[in-house]
Amino acid sequence: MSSATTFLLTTIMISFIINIAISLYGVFAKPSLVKKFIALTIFSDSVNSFAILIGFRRTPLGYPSIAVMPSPPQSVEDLKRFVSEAVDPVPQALVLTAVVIGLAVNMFLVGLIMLYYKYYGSTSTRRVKI
Amino acid sequence: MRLSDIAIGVSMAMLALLLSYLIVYGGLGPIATLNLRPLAVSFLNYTYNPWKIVYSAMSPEAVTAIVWDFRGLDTYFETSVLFIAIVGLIALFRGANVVQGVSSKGLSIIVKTSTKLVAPLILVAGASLAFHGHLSPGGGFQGGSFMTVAMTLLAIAFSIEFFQQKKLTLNRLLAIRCIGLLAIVVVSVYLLVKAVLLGGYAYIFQNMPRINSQYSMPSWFLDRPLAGILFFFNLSESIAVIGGLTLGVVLLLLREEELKAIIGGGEHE
Amino acid sequence: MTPYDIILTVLTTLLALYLISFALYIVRVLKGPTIPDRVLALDSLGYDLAAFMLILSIYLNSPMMAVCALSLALWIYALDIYVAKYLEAKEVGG
Amino acid sequence: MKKLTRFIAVFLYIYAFYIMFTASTTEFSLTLGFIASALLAALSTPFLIQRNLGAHDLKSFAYLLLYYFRYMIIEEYKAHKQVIKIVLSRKLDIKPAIVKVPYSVKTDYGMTLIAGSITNTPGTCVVDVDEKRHLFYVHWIYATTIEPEKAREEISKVFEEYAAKIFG
Amino acid sequence: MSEMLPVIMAFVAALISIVATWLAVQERDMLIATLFSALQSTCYALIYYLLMAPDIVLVYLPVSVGILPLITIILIKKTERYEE
Amino acid sequence: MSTLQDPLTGIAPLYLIAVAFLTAALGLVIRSNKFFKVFAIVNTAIVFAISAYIMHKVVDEGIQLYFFGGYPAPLGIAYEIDNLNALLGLLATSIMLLSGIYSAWYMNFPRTYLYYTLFLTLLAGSLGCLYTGDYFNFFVMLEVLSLSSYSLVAYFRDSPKSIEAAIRFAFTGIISSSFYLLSAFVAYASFGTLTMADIALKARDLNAVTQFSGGVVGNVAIASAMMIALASWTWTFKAAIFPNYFWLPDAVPEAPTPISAVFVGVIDLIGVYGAIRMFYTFFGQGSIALQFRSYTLEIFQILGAISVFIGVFLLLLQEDVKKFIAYSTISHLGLIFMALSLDSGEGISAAILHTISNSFAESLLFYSAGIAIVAVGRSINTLGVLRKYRVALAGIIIAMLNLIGVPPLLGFWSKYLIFKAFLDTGKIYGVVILVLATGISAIGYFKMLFSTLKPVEKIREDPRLRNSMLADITIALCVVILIAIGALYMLSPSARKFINEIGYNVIEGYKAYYAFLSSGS
Amino acid sequence: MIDMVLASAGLTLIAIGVFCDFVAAIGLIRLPNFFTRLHAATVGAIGGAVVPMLGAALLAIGYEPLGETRFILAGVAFTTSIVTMILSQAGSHALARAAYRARAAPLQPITYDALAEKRGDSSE
Repeated sequence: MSSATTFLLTTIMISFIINIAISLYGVFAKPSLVKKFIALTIFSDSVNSFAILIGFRRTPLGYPSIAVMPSPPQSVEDLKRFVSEAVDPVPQALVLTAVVIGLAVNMFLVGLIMLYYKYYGSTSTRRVKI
Repeated sequence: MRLSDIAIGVSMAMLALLLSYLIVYGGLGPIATLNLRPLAVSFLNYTYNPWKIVYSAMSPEAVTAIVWDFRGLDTYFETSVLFIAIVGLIALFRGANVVQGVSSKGLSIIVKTSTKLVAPLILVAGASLAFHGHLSPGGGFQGGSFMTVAMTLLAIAFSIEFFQQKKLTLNRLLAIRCIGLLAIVVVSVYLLVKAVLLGGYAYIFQNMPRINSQYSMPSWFLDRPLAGILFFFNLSESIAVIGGLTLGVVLLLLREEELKAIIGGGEHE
Repeated sequence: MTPYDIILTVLTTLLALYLISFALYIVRVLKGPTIPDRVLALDSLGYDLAAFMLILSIYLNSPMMAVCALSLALWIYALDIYVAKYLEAKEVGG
Repeated sequence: MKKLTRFIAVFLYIYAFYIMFTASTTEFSLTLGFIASALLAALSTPFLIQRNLGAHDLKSFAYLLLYYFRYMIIEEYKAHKQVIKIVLSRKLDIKPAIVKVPYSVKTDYGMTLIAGSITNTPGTCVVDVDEKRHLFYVHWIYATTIEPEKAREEISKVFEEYAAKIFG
Repeated sequence: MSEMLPVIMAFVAALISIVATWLAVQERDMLIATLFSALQSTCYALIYYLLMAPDIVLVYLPVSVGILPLITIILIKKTERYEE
Repeated sequence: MSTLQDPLTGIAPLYLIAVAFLTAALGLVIRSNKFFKVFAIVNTAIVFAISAYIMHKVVDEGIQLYFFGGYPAPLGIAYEIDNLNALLGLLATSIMLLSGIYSAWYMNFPRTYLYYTLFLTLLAGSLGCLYTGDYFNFFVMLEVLSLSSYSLVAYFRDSPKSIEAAIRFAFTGIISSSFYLLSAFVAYASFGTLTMADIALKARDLNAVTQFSGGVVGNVAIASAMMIALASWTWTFKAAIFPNYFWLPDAVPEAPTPISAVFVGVIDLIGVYGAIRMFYTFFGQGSIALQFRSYTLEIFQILGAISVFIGVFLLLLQEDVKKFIAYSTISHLGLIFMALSLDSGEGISAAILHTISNSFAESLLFYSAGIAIVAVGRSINTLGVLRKYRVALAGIIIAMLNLIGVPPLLGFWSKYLIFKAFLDTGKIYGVVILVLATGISAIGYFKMLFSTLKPVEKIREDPRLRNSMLADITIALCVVILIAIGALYMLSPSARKFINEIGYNVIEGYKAYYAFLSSGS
Repeated sequence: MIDMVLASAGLTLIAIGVFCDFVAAIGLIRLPNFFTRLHAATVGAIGGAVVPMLGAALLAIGYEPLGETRFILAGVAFTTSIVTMILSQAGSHALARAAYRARAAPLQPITYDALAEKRGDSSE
């Protein structure tokens, strides 16, 4: 059972890597800036997914719980139980930061591509050397 | 298919293979084991820990505690990245303004009415996410982006003039953004300033009492934990995000005529 | 076997059954000859996924995660009207 | 005074949603929700309600609840049955048409309620609205008639009765 | 079983996301590519949900299913829909 | 943690961001451009003073730490400032201060508050990158830095070229910083920590256990190799080394001139700094990834050499002044990379000294050429206009002499150090490349110098040309600093000792760098 | 006892939802054009989403092992179902109207089109 779970999770992680490769291919090989932009968003999403999977775990009881206490702990035992069940919160916090940063960068990029189209009348980069 | 495309494809496949190698041979550590990384255990232990308050954030939500307290500096700068993006967009479209009455009608009346009915509900749901950021999943950015849904839905269903009519001009949105951000700054240095004025010692981003410093933010409000700066950060962040993201979306939604009017001027060298 | 175990077993079956309809929706998303078709299929997928998430949060024993469902339902609607606006109007902002 | 009643109506609408959404009765949540709902209500009242509210609105709210249950149980059941039958039958037995369906309510909310009910019952979907001539253009998967009045009889009669009672 | 089912679901979602990514990159109509990327984002959101990261779902859904398709659609409307 | 930490150590980037927020807010109220000029200069000067204070403290008391929120390091984020950080931080702030003064002359347009907002965030980003002691925080600061620089490249949005340059810069920049992010995830997954000092400790001692983050988790050898591979992409991108050099000659010419100076002076520095940190502090001598690291350093040698030749040969072909300076920067950065990948303390010291000399000299070139660009245009043949502006002419001459390496200027000493480092490690080809590059680039520099002799008839009508006092002040300051550092290095044994010890500290002093991990209570 | 009643009612509603979903998916595949598929999608949105959401709310109230926080789930499920009811109709209407106006989807097969006379007239 547990080895099957590990296998599946490893496959999921490799699927993220395949997505990274595909989307990077889209960024580099496709001429259209809009397509590059779409591929770029997929790329950063895949990079982030990577981290979430790192934070996943198994617990003695089966499936882990979220890193939130339902109510403030009353005793040290409550805390211990929480620690033994919750998933790793650090990658989630990192990804939260990374997602927001990605959104910011992408918004700015869209403004740039709009102006690019205004000047060159096309979003293709084959026309202009890039 | 061009030759360069094939070359790129091959190199990407190699990248994928390399990264897979990294995973399969344990470069990322064991996947889904029973034991967490020791650092994560420390975080989970200290997120709400009345018995070891000098290391604790006093928030039952570990992710928000890490985002805004343990690693508050990251998030402070992350907010500023969003701010820079918005300022960059304003700089790109500087001088542009929403002009009223240029053939705008929005979507059909049914969509308008439905959106109108739901928008306040989404706003209050976002506010609830921001309020309970330290108690349940959610937080400042989540709440703010939830509220931005309402704004973008209104902008799409009515038209961007809608904001103009409701006196939400671009400058005011930027002002909302800046108010939220300055509130974040004030909260982050509040205890430091207080300590300097009182002649004591405190850290930047300090929340609960620390080893060298006795100052602290309130940790309890009425009948629930408040987690000190976390609550105030969440609140100001949601205000900042709603202002900033709405501003960005409205700037990108500007009409062709409005864009044409501003570019091609003479501001260079 | 307690009643709760029975509930859990039934839930497991129902959750597994959900996957079939998701697969069919995705076929339509990938195949759909026109854009509204794809959006429609994505739409149904999204709403059902929202319901699915709610049920899943019972199954995974963590009710606090349920908020995500509301978020998903809202954004799927948003996607709808973005595409509608794209098809219908001359400008997305107009 | 009129403004106050409107404000209170909107406030209750938002605050009720907030309480349902959080489903917590802690003072913390209720206090903050109160403040937020009051703020939002103050901002959105002029936008949400244009007309005056009177005493009959409480009654209409009761009607809304009644309508909700009736609609969810009877109308949806009937419509679902029909469409499920069509989909699962071996030969697709459809007769799609876009028909005119007139309506007579005056307010936007009433109109939206009718249109929403029509769209939300499988088998019929509002494609377009003509506000001047008070017409819905409804796509009907199994059109038994193309006469506007008859179609109204079959599609939207029940909804309209309630909409008239709820939103005047 | 209680442990496997969510993981299997995440696995299926990951496979679908690969297909969606590939189609999004290959598609010539940008609007459809945007829809495919929305599908991929939805799959990712489900994966995050199954991996017990509700905070990320709450931030990822608005960003990747909500705001990014919006700005992509604005961009397509302002520029051109079909790739050369 | 017996002594209280000085809040001034941690406040600089935070303060700059807060000022940037304030600038944007005030921009809605105040219309006067003058106010923002003064505001930005004053705040940059304050930060300059803070960084000088930090430098002073570091020299006096050793490594400075600041724990944000009062959390000890692996739990929270710490700023760790040693000689290297402090020196580079001082360098960055001084160049930014010069650019700020120069901008007050140069940016004579409406709505400059947007420009100054981005200017301040740019400085905040670079200072944060330099001071931070956290692997992930570095990524965030990198994004602050990059996004401000994309925005500033596109600031003159009325010229199509600047938009195009910004797009190319942004796409490659986003990908490179995403790779860095991936390496940060790998670091967390495998080392179980994000604090740089912690990684450095565990990379050398697999059995080390620290208070909050325990021991290592994954296969550290593979993980370190992966981190090096992924992050090297970022360093080469930021430092404009061979495969990723093209953004510099693209973006720099399109940015406003004061920002071009910052690009060659500060942003490149981040790449150099990151590479030094990665190869000597995390995975230095005695660490787990030794073999892969030495391969990478060899590759860096080759990449550096290629960059040197690309720089010097393309430099000869340029007609555009700004592109000329950009390619000259690439050649010098190639030299710096060759020096720092020598795996010796002398190499690092040489690289640092050459970075300082290069940053000031290239910035000085931009400041001086900026006047000519405003007056006539960007062609290299119209530099003769500078005969009217004596200070700028002097600036150009000094900068060129420095870049060629004429004694007793700083450039000579830094090149001499590089020369010595090559000789000591027995890499004769490095010496050959150094001499060849100096010779070839000298041709280009002299070509530029001769063009200043040609008189120019047509001069644009520009209000800025009437009063170029602020620009002159900037150039004069820069010249004085350049000469002063050179003289200081030549005359003062303690300065020489300081520079020589930086390399030694970086290689050997990692112990001091992570000593605090065990001292936490 | 009341818990069990609620839970079984909830389970029933969820089962109905699963069935409706299945039908909707088959309908989306089988039906000939976009406008007819709209109706199948409505089955998916109301029968397949709103009903199981209500079911989840009931089930959560009746399902004790979830602990105190189960009321949060019930509240969120209920509010989500209401919001979905308001939004799904607006969404399908907007899509239908846009598809019709932009002629983005074929109208055939159709027996009668009352909108044809209005087509192209965008005076509204």
